[in-house]
Amino acid sequence: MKAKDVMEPITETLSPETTLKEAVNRMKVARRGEGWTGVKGMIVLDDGKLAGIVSIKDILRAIIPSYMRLTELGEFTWDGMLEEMTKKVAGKKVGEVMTRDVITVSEDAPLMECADLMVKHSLQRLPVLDKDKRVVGMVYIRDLYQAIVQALLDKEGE
Amino acid sequence: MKAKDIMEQVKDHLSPDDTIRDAVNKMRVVKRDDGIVGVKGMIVLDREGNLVGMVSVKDILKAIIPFYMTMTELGEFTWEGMLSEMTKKVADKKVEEIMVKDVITVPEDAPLMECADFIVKHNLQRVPVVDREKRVVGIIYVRDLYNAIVKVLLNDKEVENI
Amino acid sequence: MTNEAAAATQPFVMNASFWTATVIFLLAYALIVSEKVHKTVVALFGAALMLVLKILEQKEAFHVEEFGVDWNVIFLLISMMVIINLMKPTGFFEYIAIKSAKLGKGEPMRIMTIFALVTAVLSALLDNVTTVLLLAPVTLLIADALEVDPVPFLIAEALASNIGGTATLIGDPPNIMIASKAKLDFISFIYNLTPAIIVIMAAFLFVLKLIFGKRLRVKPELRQRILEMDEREAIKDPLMLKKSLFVLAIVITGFVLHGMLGYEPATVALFGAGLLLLLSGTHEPHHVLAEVEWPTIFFFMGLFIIIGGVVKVGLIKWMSIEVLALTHGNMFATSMLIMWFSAFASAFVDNIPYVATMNPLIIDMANQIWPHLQGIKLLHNPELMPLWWSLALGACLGGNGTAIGASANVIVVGLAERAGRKITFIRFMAYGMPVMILTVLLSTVYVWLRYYVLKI
Amino acid sequence: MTQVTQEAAAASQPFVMDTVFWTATTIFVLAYAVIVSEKVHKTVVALFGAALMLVLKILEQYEAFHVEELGVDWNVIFLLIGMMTIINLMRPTGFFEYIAIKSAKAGKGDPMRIMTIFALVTAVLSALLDNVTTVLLLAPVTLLIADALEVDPVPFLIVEALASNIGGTATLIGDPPNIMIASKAKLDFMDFIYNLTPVVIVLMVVLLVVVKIVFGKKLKTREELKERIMQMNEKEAIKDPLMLKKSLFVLGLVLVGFVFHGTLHLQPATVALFGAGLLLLLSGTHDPHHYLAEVEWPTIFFFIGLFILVGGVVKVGLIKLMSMKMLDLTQGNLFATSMIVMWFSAIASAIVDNIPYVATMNPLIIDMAKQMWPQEAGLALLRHPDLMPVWWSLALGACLGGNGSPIGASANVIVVGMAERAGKKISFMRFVAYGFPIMLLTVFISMIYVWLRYYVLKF
Repeated sequence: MKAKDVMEPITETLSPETTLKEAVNRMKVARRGEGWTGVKGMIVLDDGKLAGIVSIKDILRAIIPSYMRLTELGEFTWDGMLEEMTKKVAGKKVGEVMTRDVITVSEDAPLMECADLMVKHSLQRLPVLDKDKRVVGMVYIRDLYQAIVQALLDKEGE
Repeated sequence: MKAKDIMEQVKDHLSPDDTIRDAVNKMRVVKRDDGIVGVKGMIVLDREGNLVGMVSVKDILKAIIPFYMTMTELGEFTWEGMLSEMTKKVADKKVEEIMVKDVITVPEDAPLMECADFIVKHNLQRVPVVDREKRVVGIIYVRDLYNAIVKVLLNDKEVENI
Repeated sequence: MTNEAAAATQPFVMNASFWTATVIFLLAYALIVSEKVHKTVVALFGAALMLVLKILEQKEAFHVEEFGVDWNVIFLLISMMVIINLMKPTGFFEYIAIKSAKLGKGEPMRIMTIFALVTAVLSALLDNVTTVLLLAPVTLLIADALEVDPVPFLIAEALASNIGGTATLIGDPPNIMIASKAKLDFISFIYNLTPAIIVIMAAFLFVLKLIFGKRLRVKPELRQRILEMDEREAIKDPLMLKKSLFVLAIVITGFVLHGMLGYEPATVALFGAGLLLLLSGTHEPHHVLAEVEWPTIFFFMGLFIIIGGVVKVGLIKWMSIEVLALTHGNMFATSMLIMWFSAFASAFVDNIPYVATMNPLIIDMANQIWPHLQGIKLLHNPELMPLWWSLALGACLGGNGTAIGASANVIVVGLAERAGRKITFIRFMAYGMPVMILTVLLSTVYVWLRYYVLKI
Repeated sequence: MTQVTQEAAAASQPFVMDTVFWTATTIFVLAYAVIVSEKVHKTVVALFGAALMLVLKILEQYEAFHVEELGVDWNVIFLLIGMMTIINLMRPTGFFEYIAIKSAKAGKGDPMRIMTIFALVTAVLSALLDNVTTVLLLAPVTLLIADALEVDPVPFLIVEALASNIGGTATLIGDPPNIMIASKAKLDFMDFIYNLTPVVIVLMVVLLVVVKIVFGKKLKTREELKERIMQMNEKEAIKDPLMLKKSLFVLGLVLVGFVFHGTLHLQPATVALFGAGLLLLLSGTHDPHHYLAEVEWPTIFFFIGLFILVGGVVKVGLIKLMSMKMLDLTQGNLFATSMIVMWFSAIASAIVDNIPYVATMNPLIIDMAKQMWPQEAGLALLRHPDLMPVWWSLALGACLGGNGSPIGASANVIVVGMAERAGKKISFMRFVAYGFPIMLLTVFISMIYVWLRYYVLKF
């Protein structure tokens, strides 16, 4: 199996000009494969080109003040701080918080390559590109998980 | 709001002696709060119920991917079927060998910012919540924090309008 | 400075500082061998003690060549590491490795031979650890693809790396140290050691063929996996690769000519590192510098200072008198003794502290045999030269004897273990020790024939 | 050995403006220009410049690495490496976060009080450790506290940067210029304490008064926000109590070592290396790579490169030429020289990095001294009573001058960077608006101090 055999179609995208407030909204209502709603990451397209990817982690990263991330100050926070900081960033643009260096795979990549990239860069999802560098789908970590389950069931079957 | 206000119940756990095959089987049948079947991570408890580790799909993938691929840029030099080949090789490894042992936890009265800080800093998808005696009382998922953010940013009416 | 130099050549007295220095030296070496404490920490703390107790003044430790840190060695190592660190992410080594595997047409025995040769050549020009560290992962991948046992490949690479490293001044730390202390240049190493190494490599490959030739077989469809790999995908940064190769070529040319041009090797390497940093256009040199193997560098510095302490108090001089008494001043016997003793010592303990101790010892011995000579005349005395080459051959080739004899071996064993293929101490020795004895035997014949029979 | 004596003789020979002179001068000037332009990373420039000096044989490698007069000052290098290693081992213990939270609580959540206490803590820590580490560790806590109190963090951050540069001036190990001056002029830790600490205490008092006047009224917060600070438990900051005890023990030992290093005839680097070796040993680490890799290598190699660059121009005589010009200018009046050195150093350090500046000034002052007292040599020359005020003026000028602009000192750069990452951009002019007057004021007071102490009261 290759990336294109397990990838899921892209249903919705963001633009760099979207505000975080709107992005959060869109991610909450986006439809996923089997009829559930809500996704934890979306690609950002600018003029139809892949400009970045935003995940909940990126949004959290924008909310958590930089100095907290630089140090071990996690214990010194107060109740309500997250909510307070969230309000401050509501108007920020997706372009400011998205991950720009998006790691992608080609549609013919073996699953091992996808797994390697996900583990190495600690990713939950991987946009799949065709020969012309256009996004044609997304491989999620759960798709790889399915492949593992498949492999293990095979063995049990033997 | 504090950790205990948004955490979810622990549905099931693994034991250190489980094999990777057992772990995969347990993880795919667990029902979550939102009705979806299957989780991508589970805590590992020893016989006395102490938290000894955590296993996620990523840890299983890590066990499957040969380490020499992890330490180099050899990702392009793989062949089709390699993933299933390697998966079969590790199916009988014990959870103990692949679990993350230094589990990052938060106390139940931790402010949400503390949870968010740990989740982002250590790149986690879930963090166990412990009481004073260090026993696991729940788990906070990234999506729980997300829901907290959503509550601040939108009132539910707005969401329905879209 | 002149006073200090005089002090060094004075007959020693076994006073309190003699014994203090000797105790620090012995304790430090014992701890390093025991591996209870990290060797760098031991060496640094021992050096700090030598300074705090004023056995060696800080000025002597840092500024006096005879006693202190050999900055030529330190900066040669740092600079080469910087160049390699800048080169690593370009994917050059992966390219070479995949290319080699394809050249071997997916045939395991051929791949093993080509890998051994590539390892030997790269180890001669770069450092052994990097070479092995970069080739071993590809080896494991290829073994997985071919479904063969990777262990013979890995051991062959480790052995080839130690053999290849012996060939040049920059190939192996003992050579760097010997070159700096004995003021030998790159070409003298090429002229005196490379011929021996070529013979040894040929013998080694022959032995490999003999042992594994029959056993390594794979199914043709698995070979296809190798042939389908596109080595060009390994190149991550073609522009930087070109820059690196350009600088590496300058550096190697610089090494070849450094004796003629009157440059120290460190100057050549430092220039290369500076130039490549400049060409890379980096605004963040922290990463590249942090990646230097600092524990190794500080291990060297600490050792130099500890050795400086015992040189100053006269322990090394005393030892050299004992060695001379043993060999009755017979230089052939001395060089044979050095070669074989070095080989066995290096097989079991780290060869860096060993060579660090042997260098001043040999110089002290020469001082006593030819008291009227000094400087280059003393160091390059025709009768002394075979001793340097014997030390280099013994210390470098001895590393093949056991799994802990050389860093490359340690790396290979570690990588194999992580891949779930434990190489036991005995299994490594079953391959390594015979190869070591064979290679040192060949070296013995070489030294005897070249320097004592043919005298060329 | 004879080789060395010849080279030393060559170094003190009258210079000739031959090709070598011009080549060395060109490399030196170009390197400094590129460093100032910041087009290429300064470490890369210094290293490549040094490599050129060696490859063109303006300086032999032997001179660069082994001759004290011309080459790398290993005392400076290993003092820096030793202290950085100790700090790297100490950082993860949480000691600095503990101090900072404790200080904020000591200020009872009152912004003005917190600012005063933070400035004092910064000054003391900067005097004993390095400025960058101090600021790097205190700034995040400052930002956290400012968020908790809902006040603007910028004044806090700027005051900390200023306090760090002032505090660092007080001791031999406080600031790189002092380390370099001490090593070159063979001054010990107590000389610095005796000559610089008194004036720095005065300067700190002045800084605090100014801060009080400027911000006293403006900084107000609500009572319930103060409660947030008071509820923080500083003990949670301590991550590794055992290692903390070990670190404090070694740090205490090192400080005692510094205080007595002159009496014991140990070089500062020996003390620092011993401390680093001991703490590494006590930590029981099996992986020293991490701690050593964390050393600020770009800074260390910047120093190494600069020493070689300066060694090259010392050898060809450029520095001698400059020192003669300088003497012509002041006509041998040492008071005038001190004042020029101080003010010029201050202005120069406000605009450019003070490390290359001091690296150049050190041999220049020594050359000047040689021309004034040709019969003296060694310590008698370096520590000539008439020369001492010049060294102190250089130290005061170079260290305090750093306050003049956001790029004047590394601590300032760090603070501005941190503030920007926190979404509070400190513009160049805003920093100058606070920093430059403080710089002028502190250098002015230092001037009076030098004049009064060394030229009027003469003690």
